[in-house]
Amino acid sequence: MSMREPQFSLAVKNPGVREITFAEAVREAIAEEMRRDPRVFVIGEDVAEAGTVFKVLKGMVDEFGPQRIIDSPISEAGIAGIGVGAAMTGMRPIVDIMFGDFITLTMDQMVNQAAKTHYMSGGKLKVPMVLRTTMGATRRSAAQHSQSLHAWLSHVPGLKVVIPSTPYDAKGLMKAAIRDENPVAIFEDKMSYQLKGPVPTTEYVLPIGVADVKRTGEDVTIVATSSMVQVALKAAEILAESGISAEVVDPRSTAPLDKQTLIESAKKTSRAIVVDEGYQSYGVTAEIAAVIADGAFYYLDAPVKRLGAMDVPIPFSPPLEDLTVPTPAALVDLAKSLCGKV
Amino acid sequence: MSMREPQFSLAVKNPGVREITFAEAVREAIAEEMRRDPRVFVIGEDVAEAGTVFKVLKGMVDEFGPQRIIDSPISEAGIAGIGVGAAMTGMRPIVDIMFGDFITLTMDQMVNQAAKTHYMSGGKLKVPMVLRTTMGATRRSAAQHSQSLHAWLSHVPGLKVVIPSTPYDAKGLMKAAIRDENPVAIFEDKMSYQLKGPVPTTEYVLPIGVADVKRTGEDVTIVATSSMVQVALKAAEILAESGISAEVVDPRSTAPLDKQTLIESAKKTSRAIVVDEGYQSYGVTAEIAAVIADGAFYYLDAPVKRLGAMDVPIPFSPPLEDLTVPTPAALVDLAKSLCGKV
Amino acid sequence: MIDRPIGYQATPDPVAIAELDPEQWLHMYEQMSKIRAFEEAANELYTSARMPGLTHLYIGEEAVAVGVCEALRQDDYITSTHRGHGHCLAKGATLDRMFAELLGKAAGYCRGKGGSMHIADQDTGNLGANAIVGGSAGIATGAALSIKMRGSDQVAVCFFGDGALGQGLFYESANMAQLWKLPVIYVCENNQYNEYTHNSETAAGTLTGRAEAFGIHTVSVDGQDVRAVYSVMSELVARARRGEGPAFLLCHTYRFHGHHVGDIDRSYYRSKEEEQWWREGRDPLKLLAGWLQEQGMEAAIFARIDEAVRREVEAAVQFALDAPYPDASEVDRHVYA
Amino acid sequence: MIDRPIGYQATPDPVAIAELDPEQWLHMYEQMSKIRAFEEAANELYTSARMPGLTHLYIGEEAVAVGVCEALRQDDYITSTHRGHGHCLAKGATLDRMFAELLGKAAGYCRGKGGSMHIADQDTGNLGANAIVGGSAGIATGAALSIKMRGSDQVAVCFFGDGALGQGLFYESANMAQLWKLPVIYVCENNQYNEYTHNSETAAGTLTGRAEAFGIHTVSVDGQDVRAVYSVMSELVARARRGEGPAFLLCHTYRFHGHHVGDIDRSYYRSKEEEQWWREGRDPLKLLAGWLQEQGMEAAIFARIDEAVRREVEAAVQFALDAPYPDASEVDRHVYA
Ligand SMILES: Cc1ncc(C[n+]2csc(CCOP(=O)(O)OP(=O)(O)O)c2C)c(N)n1
Ligand SMILES: Cc1ncc(C[n+]2csc(CCOP(=O)(O)OP(=O)(O)O)c2C)c(N)n1
Ligand SMILES: [Mg+2]
Ligand SMILES: [Mg+2]
Repeated sequence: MSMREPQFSLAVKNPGVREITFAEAVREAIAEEMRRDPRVFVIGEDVAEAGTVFKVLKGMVDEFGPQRIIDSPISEAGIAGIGVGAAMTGMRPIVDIMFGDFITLTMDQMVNQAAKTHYMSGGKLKVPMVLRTTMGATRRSAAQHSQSLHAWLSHVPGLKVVIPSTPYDAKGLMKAAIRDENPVAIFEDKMSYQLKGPVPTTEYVLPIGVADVKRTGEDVTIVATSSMVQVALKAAEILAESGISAEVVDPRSTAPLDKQTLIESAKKTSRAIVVDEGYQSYGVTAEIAAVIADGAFYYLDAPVKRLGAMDVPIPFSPPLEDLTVPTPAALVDLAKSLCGKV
Repeated sequence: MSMREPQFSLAVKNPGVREITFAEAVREAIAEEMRRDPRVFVIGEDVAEAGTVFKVLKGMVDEFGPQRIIDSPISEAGIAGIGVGAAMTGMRPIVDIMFGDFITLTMDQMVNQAAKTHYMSGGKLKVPMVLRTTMGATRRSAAQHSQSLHAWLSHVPGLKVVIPSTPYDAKGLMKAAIRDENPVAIFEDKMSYQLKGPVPTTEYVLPIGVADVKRTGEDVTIVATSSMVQVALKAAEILAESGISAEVVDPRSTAPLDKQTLIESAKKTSRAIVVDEGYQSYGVTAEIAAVIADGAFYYLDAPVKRLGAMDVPIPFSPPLEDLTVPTPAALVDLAKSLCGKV
Repeated sequence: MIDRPIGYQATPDPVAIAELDPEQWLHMYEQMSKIRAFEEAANELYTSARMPGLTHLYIGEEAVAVGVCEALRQDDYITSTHRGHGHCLAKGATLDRMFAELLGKAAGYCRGKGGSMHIADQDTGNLGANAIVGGSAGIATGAALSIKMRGSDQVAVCFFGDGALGQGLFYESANMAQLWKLPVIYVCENNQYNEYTHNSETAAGTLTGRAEAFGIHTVSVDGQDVRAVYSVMSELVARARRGEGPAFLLCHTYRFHGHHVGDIDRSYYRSKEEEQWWREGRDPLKLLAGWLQEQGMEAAIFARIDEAVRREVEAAVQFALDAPYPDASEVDRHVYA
Repeated sequence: MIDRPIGYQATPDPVAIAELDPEQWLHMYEQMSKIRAFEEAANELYTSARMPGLTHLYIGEEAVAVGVCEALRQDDYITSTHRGHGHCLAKGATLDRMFAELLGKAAGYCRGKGGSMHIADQDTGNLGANAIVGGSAGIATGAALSIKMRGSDQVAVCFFGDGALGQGLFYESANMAQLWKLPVIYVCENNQYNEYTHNSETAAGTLTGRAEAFGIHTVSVDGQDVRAVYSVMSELVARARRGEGPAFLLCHTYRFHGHHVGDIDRSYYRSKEEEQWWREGRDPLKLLAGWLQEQGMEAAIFARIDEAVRREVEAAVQFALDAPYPDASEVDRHVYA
């Protein structure tokens, strides 16, 4: 970049803050924790020289070596199990599951082993592991490489589930997950990896279980997760033009869920929409909508509405795939009708 | 039984109806379908001579032989996959997964294969298979043998999920599941196997996706699934003593969900409670509560309440385990407070 | 050091080969040529940004699909993989509907809903490509169980890569196949790589040992030599039809291109020299053409076949490009049958 | 026909055995006797309806747990199974806290929250019993990876039944253990049955082949002979500590009782004669006692041990019966650390 060009980046406006991508934020978090704590390691398919298929960990093997960035066979159940065992015996594994669709293969290890070990042992054993995986559609990857299955793990007591939406959250929550004494699953949206955002140069860790109000508003609360936060923010801008002031709340983790913040926001605005990229039925929107509809019942002027992915296997064909995910336009329509402005 | 003893069974009152157990109803359904259709077979662990660990299929191998009641190795993923392949090529497999907790091992085959094949093939291939498994706690079987994980499969488009509560429903819905052209998961409550109820001697099939009002009432709707139907009926009796008239609605399948019947009932009573034995958070109660809270919003006098299993790994210790499941007493308390009668 | 194919199979039984007339070898050449041209066109569609998503090219491995599928009947089943175009074409699919599928068009085999990684074609016995590595081991085994229960003499073939041996499902399925003597043939396409990792880093012991453990009949073959693949496979199919149970066929092969169309800089995981060694010395099309010429066939015939195939492919691409997308109303059709 | 143990291991290396003084053999006898008495008491608690749920008795298989665990240090890890009381005791757990766990009491190893199928005891390196058949293959392998990463010379032992070889997870784990030369020893307790089905109906090929496929060092041993188990295991442990990688130890054994305490009528899956053959001819306690007597030890000593053990067990049962249940407030503690 030429020296004469104006520098709009936050790094200049706020010293100690730069703009980096979501992917870089994740990499920084893991690298920092690996430097800090020799017990942390990564295991997964093509994580080392290839740096994962999304290149998120690119270069890390150069610093940490193949003993700590471990390329595994194509054995999702096996590496999840190895993660559980390593975590029980003093290590802090990060198990990398390339596509969130493949957590199907790890469910026994995550649900019957990782999640329950602490409880079943009466509090003696611990499983401080991170399951790092992805979510999100519209990459034209079809039905087995596009799902957002975080609702399943959120259903399981003993697991924490983190779904960051910005580089800042991704870094702070990844660090928290690695330091957590419990098994934590992190779902990263594949389409967000190139999203840029301000991230401090100094160390920080975010608490898991605290929602973040991404935009304040008065007329309607939009609870949005992961990439849906950007969708909600775009919708909020459009709604503003119609005189509707939307508040966008990002739970940041589905388990634990910061019910209080969600309910308070809904009480304030008296209307709520929940948007999430998992299948709508029996998904994350159901829990959050149920929580708000209960907790804010006497304040609500309209039913809590939900916008999840369409309940269909995700189609390959681009025009069809695009119909299955929540969009700013759909959100705007829903919000307008909810606010009686159609 | 002595000839002089009065015979209260329905079999006598209604010719063509006898009282049989839930387990017998399931066995009858499978046996009848196997007689009717040579494509139907059962595969699972200890299903043949042992007749499953719950003895539900006891004796069937004598009639159908070990070629159609197939004892498998301890390979849940493998038999699920074999089920998918057999179903795609002209057979109608019933894959028997002993404990619902073990569906963790079949998730890839059920979710990425069985559920998606029809859609991904543009409607050409079909997977008419049944996944038969169990649910329910309080058998002192601890955290890995007591879960009710039906919410997961209900979340997946392409799958149907059936959760019968009575011998009558168990038989009629099992027959429907076997005849269905889609993959259908049936969760049978382990504690219900000895439950007796009237079942016609003549052939019948129940439609999947139609709720059943198990008791009519005016003041509060209790939506209850599987064994929770009995809990709800007991609660309803107790509530009647306090002058509260409870309607008990059993969805009978979570996917498809008969939203209309649930919403209509809630509109009528203006209050609703959803009770299910899965973990409460992100479970079946969330979806049903969200559906009712939305659909009956303008009719509700109080928030929709949920009663699921406590969000903890299921403890072995009997006094602790008993605390984790919804009980008639807890339901009565909740209903009373909802109706303003505490 | 340059890798050489291990487990090279001596020239197949000359008697069996003699029985095939030259036309049949030429047909196999044509099939391989068709796959090659299809994949080159797919690559071109990707690089010219006319294809959505990514796709995994089969170039270099053509002799496996063709050798295997030529030994099958149309009503035999196959299950396929993310690298599945070759299997699909070899089993009898047509170019136009395949391209249409790759482009997400309604005329595609799956109405555009499956895409490259999920092409299925019931009419030719293709139970579908699978984007879950190793995900079809159970399905193929289940198809074989179905065959046996129905008393048919079909066979089921499960194609999968060397990387799929990392998945536990294979072992569960293989055990049952052998226990119940099912007519399933597991065809392992050992192209040495799991994405960007050589299988020496991901596979301990031997690949054949993983089937032998269950007592399964196991054969290794040079997967670049379509004659060898066809010949061995014919025996395994006959064996399965006779009720003698499952088999495991390990085919040593190589993908000439990247893991997928976007995998251009491969130097961090394998050398240009290695690729060149295979492309030049072990190209399945060249090997077959060379042998047929040694048998006295004129050289020009291969160029003629290639040319005809190229024209077919061009027309098929055009068909697919011109074809309409599925209607929006398709989006929630076929969720349930 | 009555089954006989296959893969019988010749009497173990006399040199190694000579190094153990008689006290050590007596200690192993005592450990086996303790397991036997524990299980008999557990059965009695069940039949007298004083134990909640079901439990799986280890009677008949004592030589495996004791022979294996005697070759381990306290800081070595084990993972255990649904049939885990023997492993737990052999690794050093105490009777009273185990009975307390079986009864769901707060004094139990897991505060009553785990129960028979989930006993874990961090202090003796027991990472827990597992009610998912084969569910701990990954955990034990992960513990071995942790050992290697931490540069420790511990070893991890994975106990599992012959039925667990039906689970794909074993193969995924074994492959990685061998690839990375991890100090894990897979101990397969082949008691021939998967619940109510003989493994001839569930296992194709050979059991040892399933580890050999990955190049894993594999040994078979007579699991009724604690001297053989101990001797072979000692070598495998030394090998693992030296960094020579994983091993697979196949122990041929037999459960004298039902699959669980409620499995009384077994005639539909195995004969009384078969059971009797094992109980009479291959009882691990009798075999060791007999051999020690041949070596000149007086017979009375075994009765004295059995009697002392019985008293200990009685006291432990009483302790457990008297112990309080966990407080209701425990129910949602320990969900998260
Ligand atoms: C269960 C699963 N894990 C990981 C992947 C990602 N992935 C796609 S192809 C591939 C490599 C497969 O290697 P191999 O089986 O040898 O087939 P090849 O690509 O060499 O033909 C991987 C890891 C996947 N699709 N499914
Ligand atoms: C994944 C799974 N499937 C099935 C079961 C039910 N089950 C409990 S024990 C058992 C048999 C286990 O056989 P084996 O591994 O040989 O151990 P053994 O009981 O003979 O000691 C089965 C099928 C289970 N607990 N877990
Ligand atoms: Mg490969
Ligand atoms: Mg056994």
